[in-house]
Amino acid sequence: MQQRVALPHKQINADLLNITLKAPLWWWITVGVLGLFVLAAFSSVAVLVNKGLGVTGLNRPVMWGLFIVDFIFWIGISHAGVMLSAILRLSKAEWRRPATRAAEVLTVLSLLWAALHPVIHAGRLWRIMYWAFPYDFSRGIWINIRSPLVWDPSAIFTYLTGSALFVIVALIPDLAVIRDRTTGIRHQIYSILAMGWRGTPRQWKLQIVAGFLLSALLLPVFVSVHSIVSWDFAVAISVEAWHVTIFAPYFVIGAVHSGVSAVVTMMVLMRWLFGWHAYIREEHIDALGRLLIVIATTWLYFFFLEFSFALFSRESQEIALRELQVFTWPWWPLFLTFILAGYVIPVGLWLSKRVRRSWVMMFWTSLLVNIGMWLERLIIVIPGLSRKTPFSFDWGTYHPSLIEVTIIVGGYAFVFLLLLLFAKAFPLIPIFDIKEGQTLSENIKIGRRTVPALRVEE
Amino acid sequence: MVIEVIERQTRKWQMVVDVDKCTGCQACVIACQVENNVALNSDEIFRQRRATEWIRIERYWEGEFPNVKARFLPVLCQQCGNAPCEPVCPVFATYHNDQGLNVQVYNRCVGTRYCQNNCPYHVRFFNFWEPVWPESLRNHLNPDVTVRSRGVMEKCTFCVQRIRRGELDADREGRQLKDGDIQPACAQACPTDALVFGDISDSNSRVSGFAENKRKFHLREELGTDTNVIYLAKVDAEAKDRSHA
Amino acid sequence: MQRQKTAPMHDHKDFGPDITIAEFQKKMVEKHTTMSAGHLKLMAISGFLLLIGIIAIVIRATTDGFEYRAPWGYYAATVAFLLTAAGGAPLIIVALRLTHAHWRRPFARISELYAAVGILTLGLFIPLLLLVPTANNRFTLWFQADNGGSSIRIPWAPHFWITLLISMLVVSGIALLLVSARSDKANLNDNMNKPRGWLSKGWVGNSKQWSIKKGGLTFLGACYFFLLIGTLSFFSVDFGMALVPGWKDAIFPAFQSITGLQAGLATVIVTLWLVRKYCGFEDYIQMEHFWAASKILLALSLMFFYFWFSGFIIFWYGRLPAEVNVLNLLMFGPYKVFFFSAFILNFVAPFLILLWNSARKTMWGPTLAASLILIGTLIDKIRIYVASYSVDFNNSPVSIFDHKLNLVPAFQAPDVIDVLIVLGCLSGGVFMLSVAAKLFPIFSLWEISEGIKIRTVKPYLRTKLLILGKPE
Amino acid sequence: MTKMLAVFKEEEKAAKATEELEKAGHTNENFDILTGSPYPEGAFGEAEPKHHLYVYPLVGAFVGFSMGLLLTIATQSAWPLVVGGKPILSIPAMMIPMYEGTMLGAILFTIAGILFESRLPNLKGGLYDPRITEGYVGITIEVAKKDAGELQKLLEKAGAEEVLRRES
Repeated sequence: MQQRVALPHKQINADLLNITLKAPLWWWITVGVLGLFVLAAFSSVAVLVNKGLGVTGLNRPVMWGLFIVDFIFWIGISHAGVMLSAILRLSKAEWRRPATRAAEVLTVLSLLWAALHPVIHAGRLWRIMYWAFPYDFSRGIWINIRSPLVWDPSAIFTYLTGSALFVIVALIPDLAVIRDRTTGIRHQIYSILAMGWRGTPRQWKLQIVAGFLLSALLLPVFVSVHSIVSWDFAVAISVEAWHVTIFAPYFVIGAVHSGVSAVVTMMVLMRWLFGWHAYIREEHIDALGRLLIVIATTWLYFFFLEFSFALFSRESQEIALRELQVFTWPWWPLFLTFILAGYVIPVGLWLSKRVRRSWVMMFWTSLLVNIGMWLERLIIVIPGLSRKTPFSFDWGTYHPSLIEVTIIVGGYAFVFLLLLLFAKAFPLIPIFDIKEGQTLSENIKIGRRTVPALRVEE
Repeated sequence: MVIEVIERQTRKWQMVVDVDKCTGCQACVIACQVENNVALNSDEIFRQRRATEWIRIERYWEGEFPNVKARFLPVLCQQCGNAPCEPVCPVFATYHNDQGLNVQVYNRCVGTRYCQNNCPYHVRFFNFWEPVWPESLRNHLNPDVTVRSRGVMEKCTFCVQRIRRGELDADREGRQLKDGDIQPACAQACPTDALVFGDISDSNSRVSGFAENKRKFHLREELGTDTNVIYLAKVDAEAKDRSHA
Repeated sequence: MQRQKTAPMHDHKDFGPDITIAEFQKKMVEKHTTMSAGHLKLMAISGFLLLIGIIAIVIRATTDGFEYRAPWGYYAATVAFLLTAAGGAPLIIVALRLTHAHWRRPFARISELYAAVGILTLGLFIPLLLLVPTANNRFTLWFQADNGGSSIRIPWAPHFWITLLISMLVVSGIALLLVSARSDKANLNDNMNKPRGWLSKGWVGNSKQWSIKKGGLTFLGACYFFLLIGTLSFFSVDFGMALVPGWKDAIFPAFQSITGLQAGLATVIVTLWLVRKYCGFEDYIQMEHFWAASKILLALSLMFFYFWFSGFIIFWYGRLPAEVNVLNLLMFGPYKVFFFSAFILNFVAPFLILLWNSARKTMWGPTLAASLILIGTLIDKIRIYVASYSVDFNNSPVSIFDHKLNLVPAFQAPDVIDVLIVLGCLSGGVFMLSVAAKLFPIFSLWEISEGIKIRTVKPYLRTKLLILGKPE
Repeated sequence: MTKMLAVFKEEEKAAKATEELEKAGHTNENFDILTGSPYPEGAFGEAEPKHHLYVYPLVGAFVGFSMGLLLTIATQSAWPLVVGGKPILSIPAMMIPMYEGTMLGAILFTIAGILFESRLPNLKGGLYDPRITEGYVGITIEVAKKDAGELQKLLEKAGAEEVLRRES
């Protein structure tokens, strides 16, 4: 809280709307480039639909490949938003203010992309609606509630709807700000979007209450989503490596780990690209860094449980699997990278305050974490399948095809593109939240030192 | 929901696989391929590890070089009583019918491939490509069996078409179904009679004869899947029960 | 906007009585010098019960010996409960200090004092060691087997290591208490113009000492945290799960750790309420403290359900014979009454109470929920440990080396000795606490005075607002 | 009647002005504050807004739960198919969609509640000034035509930058 500076509201508006009101050249260029990647990805999807899943590297026994790995990864990223904004709102943490909306938006967009994975990788995706919705009314046969693949869509749908509405509600006051700064057709549009917001005490109070209420409602949903994703694997008795009770919390905390890191990456980028130095300050990533140490260590605990209980009863295929994961080429370098990048290196560095307050370091370490967590999912899904049965006759392996890789890579471009578009349309930092933060900030003198303080109502 | 249900007495089909008799000749594999319109497995398909064999012979080597023994284990869908593949299907594409068969309904399948992941015996097959037959083979397809399209799962059905045909014939001739009337292609083709098929609920059928056999074992009993395929262990000294391999 | 309903504006907000450091110190001094009769009575009664408990343990040992585990189920459950509830208590203040929660201050010493109970727990833990076989060739986290598994041998596993773990836990807890209480002892001794004791000798309170003290608290807190999680995890596996063949449940240790946090917070809340009621600190313990704690208690109660369900759904869906038998043993078999009541007391009831802000914003609400949780935790431990100890009795068909539990033994009813043991050990905990409360001030002076320093009420435009300093 | 909107640059002046208004006999029910960012409750002596937002999620949760219950039971019993020997109505599995339904209901109702309780969308508009989102504080008040003049003086004396009027 040391470097808090008081800014006039006029300037806050100007700074935080700099992209929205007038996009610079680099923005258009980046959007164009990303667009090409997305185009490539979606044309590969078209090929896949046209030719069939043969074009992927999937085979027996590895029936689920990169798409599922990436699906888990993006669901994980999507856990950043609610985790941060909800928990920080509920705990009234001051440093949440610049982080919340970026995180929530990241949630929504990555969830959008994540939800496409299972659809793309289904055998007959033109009939997928039968799966996501109650189907085949004529015969009276509906979906199978007992299947985890039905729990999944229900959870993701709830989470997507909830978090999207969460973002929209928090946007209304800022839409009013844009409305007052624009003219002509854009003014018309934003006036409609702002729904005639005036900023009466009543409306503000409801904004605040809504923040708490929706956070409290979304937290249990966010926990449930990744748990259910994990149960897609954990209920499968045939894949020894997956049938582990720890999976739900293990996946959730892993998701939070990668998600919060993604938010750090994003905040650093926002600071660099949009030049919001006065709003995203070192104290913020410092706090995020400290939070990450706790999260990562909890994750390590669950990882320890997962791994050690795999060996607890020493089934032959478990041992075969762990040998594959830890000692066999090409898995052992991946496993090593996963451990180093996912925990050892970042957490080791975050322990020093200088790293936590250095933008460059935080950028790279947070990226490292996500590389590690992506590998974690890879190492859970694919070796687990290729050492499925104890019958060595049916052991297999898997090499992703170019089509798969293109789609995966395009996915990242897709989410980043959506983020940039969002930044063009709406402010990525909640303007009114920053202003409120300034209103509530105070100082009190203790002896000769002035301590930064906070106005609180209860 | 007006669907006419054919009245039939419920039977429980089982198959006995005598590992001791199996010579690994693969006749069953071919017979199954022909009977059930299973797509042709070209070298390319094999190289892609996507071969479709509703019944396969797993070959294991036992012992060290000079005195090395080949072990054959025919594996087909075990028609589990508590099939792990069934509950995970979101669209009821596979379920349990009243004759203890684990049925696959092709036109419901959307191809999530979860059933294959959750199959402990690894006997479910996914159509990665649209199956094609050379022109010359077009007329050899079995009219009683659906030709599966791309993107659906398929698996051994205990030749359900033969079961139905047998039952209908028996009904038409107004007689009881006798043991051996119904023979899946694999059992029919097996030269050493290692595969025996029948109705376990009929106490004097051949399969019931093996019910108390002391060589009897199930694949991966520890999963409690309550399979309907019974294996009879090899008799010679070194032979080990594969399920504890 | 004119249509909106409005309520009379309350222009004077209540921020509680504003208290000065001086009078708080005065109160502490008089509390600390005079030993109330109630306190004495408590010590006497709980001490007596503890004695009876110990006698009961001796009887148990002499009559049943240590050959079979079945007779010791309730004893193990009690030890587990002490480890969970009393062991979890000091963790609360560690966590709150980590998050700089401004409402932590009255909780501080009360939760630290529970470190003293650790000594008793350590003592009670010793007999359990005689009941557990070595880890060789059976399914434990120590991976010692000849069949396929690793052939490395960890010497004296698990006995030595788990003992080491618990002793280190107790030591770090005590250290935490001493480091935190040092300045207060100095302060009180000076105010009571008594000579400094060994603990407070040399405390002058210069900035160096303060920084050392704060650093030490952080370090010891971290140690305590890791040690507690480790202890609860390994204890629940080596003294529970690993004794039931076929029970392989990776979430169980984590589940036990969560109950540790939940029961720990519950313990602290109940104690705070009692202190407020019987030691007359009404001004210093406000509703806001219970309110803030209640939110975390609610979250932890939800976690209880989450962790239980995450484990349960896997077993229910998997339905491997081994899993089904374990479910029957622990939940839906002979102990279903215990399981369901624990489930209600640990999750349903607290959830239904704490769901309502109006209930959270009182003192009785959180306290009621907390006391229910404490009872629930005890019952939960009973159903887990009595059940898992009951598989091993005279000519039992179950061997600890089996891969699958092939018999679900009947319900183990507690006999008089068991009741006395449970009663004795629990009141033993109370005894340790009351002794500790005599030796150390039950509020951490330095933290509360710090709190008073950084807390003022200032007018803002037309209203009054509370100003909280954030020095960290 | 005359609607008025007085815009103040400094919040202190606005707060003063509200006191003046109360002195002049306008209770805090019939004037309203417009600000560009949330202020602590009662900063302008405004009436504490009363709302029933906490009811909505409860209702929503109940609705969602019953929908979930209905859906799960109905879909499973519509055509009972045995899969994996699991019971047709298997509660642990049903709990999950039911839970999601509950939460979805709660969230949707809460959103509806927020919009309704904060009277959005606000179609009839009313006097407004873009400066309010620049940190200015606005006071809207409605008086009879004849008092409008002196009220405007009062507001300007209290330090209003500008007083907008709309007759109706």
